[in-house]
Amino acid sequence: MDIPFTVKERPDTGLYNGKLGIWLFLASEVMLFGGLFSAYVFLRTGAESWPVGSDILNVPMATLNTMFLITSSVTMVMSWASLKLNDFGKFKMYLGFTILLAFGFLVVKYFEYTAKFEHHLYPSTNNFLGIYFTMTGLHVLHVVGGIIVIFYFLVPGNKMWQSDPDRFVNRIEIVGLYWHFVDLVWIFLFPVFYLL
Amino acid sequence: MSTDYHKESFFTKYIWSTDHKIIGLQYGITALLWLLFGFILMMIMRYQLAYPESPIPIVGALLGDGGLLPPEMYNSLGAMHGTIMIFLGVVPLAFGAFGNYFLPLQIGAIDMAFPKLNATSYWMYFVGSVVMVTGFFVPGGAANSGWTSYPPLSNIATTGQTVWLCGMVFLITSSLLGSINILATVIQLRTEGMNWMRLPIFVWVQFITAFLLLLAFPPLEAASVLQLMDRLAGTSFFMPSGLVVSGVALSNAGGGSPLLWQHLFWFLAHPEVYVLILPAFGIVVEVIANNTRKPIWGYKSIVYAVVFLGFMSFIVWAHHMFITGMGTSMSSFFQTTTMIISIPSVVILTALFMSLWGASIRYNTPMLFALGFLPMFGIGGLTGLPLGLAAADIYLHDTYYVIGHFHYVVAPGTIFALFAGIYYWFPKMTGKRMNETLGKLHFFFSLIFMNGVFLPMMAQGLAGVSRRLWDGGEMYAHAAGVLYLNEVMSISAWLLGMTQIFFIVNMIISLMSKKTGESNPWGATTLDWSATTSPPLGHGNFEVVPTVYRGPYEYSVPGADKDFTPQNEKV
Amino acid sequence: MLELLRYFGLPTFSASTQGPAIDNINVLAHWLMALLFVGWGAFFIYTLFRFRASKNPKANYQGIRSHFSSYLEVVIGVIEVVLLLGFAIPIWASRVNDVPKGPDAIHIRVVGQQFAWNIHYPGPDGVFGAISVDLVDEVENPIGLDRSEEFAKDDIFTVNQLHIPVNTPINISLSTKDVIHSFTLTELRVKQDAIPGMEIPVWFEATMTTDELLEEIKGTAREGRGFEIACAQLCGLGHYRMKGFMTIHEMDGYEAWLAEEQEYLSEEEEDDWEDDWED
Amino acid sequence: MSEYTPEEIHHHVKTYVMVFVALAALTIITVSISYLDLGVLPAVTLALIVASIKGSLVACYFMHLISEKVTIYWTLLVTLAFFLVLMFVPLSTMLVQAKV
Ligand code: HEA
Ligand code: HEA
Ligand code: CUA
Ligand SMILES: [Cu+2]
Repeated sequence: MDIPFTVKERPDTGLYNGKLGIWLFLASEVMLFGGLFSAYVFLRTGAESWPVGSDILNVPMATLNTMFLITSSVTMVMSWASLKLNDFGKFKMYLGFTILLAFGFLVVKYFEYTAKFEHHLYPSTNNFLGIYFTMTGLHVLHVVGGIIVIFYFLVPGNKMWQSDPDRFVNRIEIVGLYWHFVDLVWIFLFPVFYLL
Repeated sequence: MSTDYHKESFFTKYIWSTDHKIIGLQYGITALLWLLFGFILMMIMRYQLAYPESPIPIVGALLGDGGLLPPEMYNSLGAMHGTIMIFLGVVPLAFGAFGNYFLPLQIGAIDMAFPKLNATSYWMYFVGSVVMVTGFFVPGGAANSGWTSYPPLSNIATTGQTVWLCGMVFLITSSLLGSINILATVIQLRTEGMNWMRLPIFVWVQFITAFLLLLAFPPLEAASVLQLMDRLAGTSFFMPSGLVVSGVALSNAGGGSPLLWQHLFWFLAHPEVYVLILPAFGIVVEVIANNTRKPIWGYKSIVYAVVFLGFMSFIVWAHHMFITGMGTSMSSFFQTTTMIISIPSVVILTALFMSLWGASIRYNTPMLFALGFLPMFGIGGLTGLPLGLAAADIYLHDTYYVIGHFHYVVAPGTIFALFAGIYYWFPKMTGKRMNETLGKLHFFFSLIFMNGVFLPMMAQGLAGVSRRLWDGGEMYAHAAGVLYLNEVMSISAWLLGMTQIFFIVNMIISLMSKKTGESNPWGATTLDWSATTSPPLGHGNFEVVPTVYRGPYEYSVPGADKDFTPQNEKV
Repeated sequence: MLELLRYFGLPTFSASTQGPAIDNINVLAHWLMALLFVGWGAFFIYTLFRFRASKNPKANYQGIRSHFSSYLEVVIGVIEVVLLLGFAIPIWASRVNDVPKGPDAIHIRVVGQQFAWNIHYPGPDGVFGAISVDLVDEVENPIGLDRSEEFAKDDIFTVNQLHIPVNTPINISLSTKDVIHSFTLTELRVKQDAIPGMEIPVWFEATMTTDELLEEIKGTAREGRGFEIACAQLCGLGHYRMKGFMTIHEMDGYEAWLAEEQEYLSEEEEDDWEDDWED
Repeated sequence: MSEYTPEEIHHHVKTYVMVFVALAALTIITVSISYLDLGVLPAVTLALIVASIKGSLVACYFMHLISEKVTIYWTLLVTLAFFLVLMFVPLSTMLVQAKV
């Protein structure tokens, strides 16, 4: 006996299990970052003074990074659409781009972090930097997690396309949802830290 | 076994098992052991409280120092008792074990929606729990800032606190995975005919509990990360500037707020207390419906009350923070929500009392524990009311009254319900019955001694004795009149401990006894009993996946030939 | 009910003006609890007895038809509203808003630390002197008072000794040097957390002097032990022994005490000035 | 898996490209706004509005929220409610905190 609705939707909810699962997971992620954003607002409102992000952080770099993530979100959704159109080659290409862009993001982030450390700006310097490093750091961990999963489906996991294509498409959709969420978080992190 | 189509090795069958029943048992056994451990910690503490100047017998040798329990060790034991009981004991037992094992059976599912995730979540819990207690072996001992870990105390505490935080991160992750699984299972895997208003209450409460865990735990994860940063990276999220600890000015950047932690912590921890009680309600409802041989009175009102309770539990948290200097408007808000949230509990209890009217009550062990739950939870819940009124809380906050309040809900409350569940479902899990005589002894002595421990706490609280006092209040003049109660409570606690021997012996001899061969010994209507054998088949649960035709508690239906009509019986 | 609560441990005296109100709301809440518990308890035991299987072998599918329970729930709700609006919220509003600021109120700073209560009086000029963390010295100057500053010269501080006059509004600014403590005057029904980084007002008016208290408790278990300041919040290994003493005088006694302290201060200053440089 | 015909997918792809352009444009807009000296309140409001628009675009089109099932909507609605509580209730508690 197999667990029902792993591939096909359950008629009354219109969902397959994995999709519901990932949305529930994302709901908890909303609350996780919600807790951190709440901490940010709390600290900032309570602070006597709060630095202007753009004085300390590198806005052009972050803008570049925003572009990277936005683009990677498009390539991600395109790779899913390619699968839907039965174009496995395009799928691999788009997924490859996604990973590349994600690495691009990490590289930029690496330079940003090290530049801060070189100027002796550490998490312990002030609460602005503290919460900046914590939240972007946690976001970076999400990016790394995403890269690992995407890589899995790009290389070792893609055999499922042959054995169980419907399920494979579902999985790509799920990874996509996660990846878009990571992008979405960044869309808020970017103005909150760099621009305000 | 009809559905066991592939051979499994010992490892995949019992260790890395993806069968929800095995995982449920893993959760259950681990959690029971932790409960016992947490209780032992408390028995040691109770010795210190009763006889502050004397060395601890038996385990004293482990403590060094002539067997005396130093204050920092006392604080460690207290923090760990709270943490272990809640996060390693009751939640894994109530949600992990009972939820995993019986929820899929009750909705006619062949497993959880994500079996591998399920196994992962158990192992996360296991690792987290081991990490948690390794705290005892690091320099300075385990976390000693209370289970609430209020900074700045926890920020400047010894390494044990870091270990505690790491353990928490594992436990939180485990709970998140578990709750995703339960939610997806209930939404997706209900069998044909099992619509929402036919779900057993037990499933409903697990469902709402899962929602609470899913949405309330992440903020604590965030807070734990922030506190880890404070401790390891030198940030000061929870510390203002200008602190002087033992004469040394701290050099942190400052600008943080200790209240931030309290908000994030209680944002979890208040819903968490409903995580402790809701599964207990569910078990009690199942047992009472079964042993009154009549439908639960007000099924719908219970369901709505549970949903409402779950929703409200997110907006009452700051009633733990009245004394932090809250302004009038916010304190009024939180008092009001707290009063509102007490109503659904009253509704649930009322429905259960009303269910007894016209019943044909069978007094077996599970029923006794379930009935014992009602007044005990009643006392616990009622003592929550003065705490929820900020003005009364001025006096009662952080006294033993609070300790008494919540132990009445968690110990003779939830723990009794869990015992009821164990006695009730033991035949399902093993195909054997537990001994009734031992069970009844277990119940009556537990009832007496539980009250012996927790009732005097109310008196101490009214006298104003603070909690977390190493000497049990000897220092303070206002405690003088109620100091003798410490000994009463401690002796009750040890006798309560002895009483558990009835339970453990009962477990052992019942496990060794012969199978009874009955599949539905209690004459129950829900799918877990009526659609599958006891113990249930291996992977796959059912010979034929059942179809549901009616609500969960159709007992003594007029005109039916027997006094119960299972959900899956086609008339 | 008040007698019952007192029998179970609540102090029989409540030595401040707001004490009786707080006791009162406790009493009312416990009335509600007792009614519910006894009412449902009686119903519970009666049903358990009447509907036991041996007596009532066949259960009734319908069960109770009456809806009195819904009315009961409404009544509980109404009582809770009354408790909130009539008692809890007004008491709280008074606690937060009525902080006495006038000239007849006595203003004191209390600074918690592991594991003691530092009490700081402004002295005759009525103004607190400047404080600086850098000056903190656990033995000589636990609150870090800057004696060189103009207003600080006449300030008095004590450790664990709070002296106040009876029947006078007291306004305490509560803060802490290290971790969270909770300033608790059990007999006065006063409790307030001291939160690092914040200064929180606590006010009350005592209605009983220490002498009266000592008289009152003759023959009880606490005989001979006057008012104390307890700490209610876990603050480390010495939490259990973080205890201060509070003496409530008649007004003239209080003034005499202040004058005496003032005297010590001037003596100290005189013979301190030179020796201090040597060691 | 959701049932989409190839035509629909092609249509989707067009949408994705449009959304991408919009996101890129909005990014540039929000960065440019930040170089104007607007004062704290308008700056914060504008930046958050732009971010919310971008976020909604991602959620609605890339994550297909625009045509999702009710179960998901309910889940997210509840989450959103508690998210708002988490964001604003601690803050307002702090703002009315009793201070000397
Ligand atoms: C399972 C756990 C659980 C449950 C269910 C509750 C339920 C409630 N709790 Fe409790 N609470 C805790 C666990 C729990 N609590 C813990 C662990 C703490 C301390 C944490 C710490 O500081 O370490 C705490 C602390 C706590 C405080 C903070 C006190 C302080 O620190 O100063 C407050 C204040 O409002 C409070 C209120 C309430 C209220 C109003 C309810 C209500 O939901 C209760 C509603 C129930 C009823 C009103 C009962 C209905 C009864 C009847 C219908 C009649 C019954 C009669 C018979 C049976 C005869 N609780
Ligand atoms: C779920 C939560 C839970 C439970 C069940 C308990 C149960 C008990 N607690 Fe605990 N307690 C807390 C949660 C809990 N506690 C918390 C959160 C605190 C606050 C900590 C802090 O200050 O930070 C606290 C604090 C606390 C204190 C105050 C300490 C202080 O302030 O200094 C005391 C004092 O007596 C106490 C006593 C007890 C006792 C006697 C029990 C007994 O009821 C225990 C009974 C236990 C059992 C009956 C379990 C038996 C299980 C078995 C026998 C298993 C058998 C095993 C197998 C078959 C394998 N507890
Ligand atoms: Cu200070 Cu406890
Ligand atoms: Cu609570």
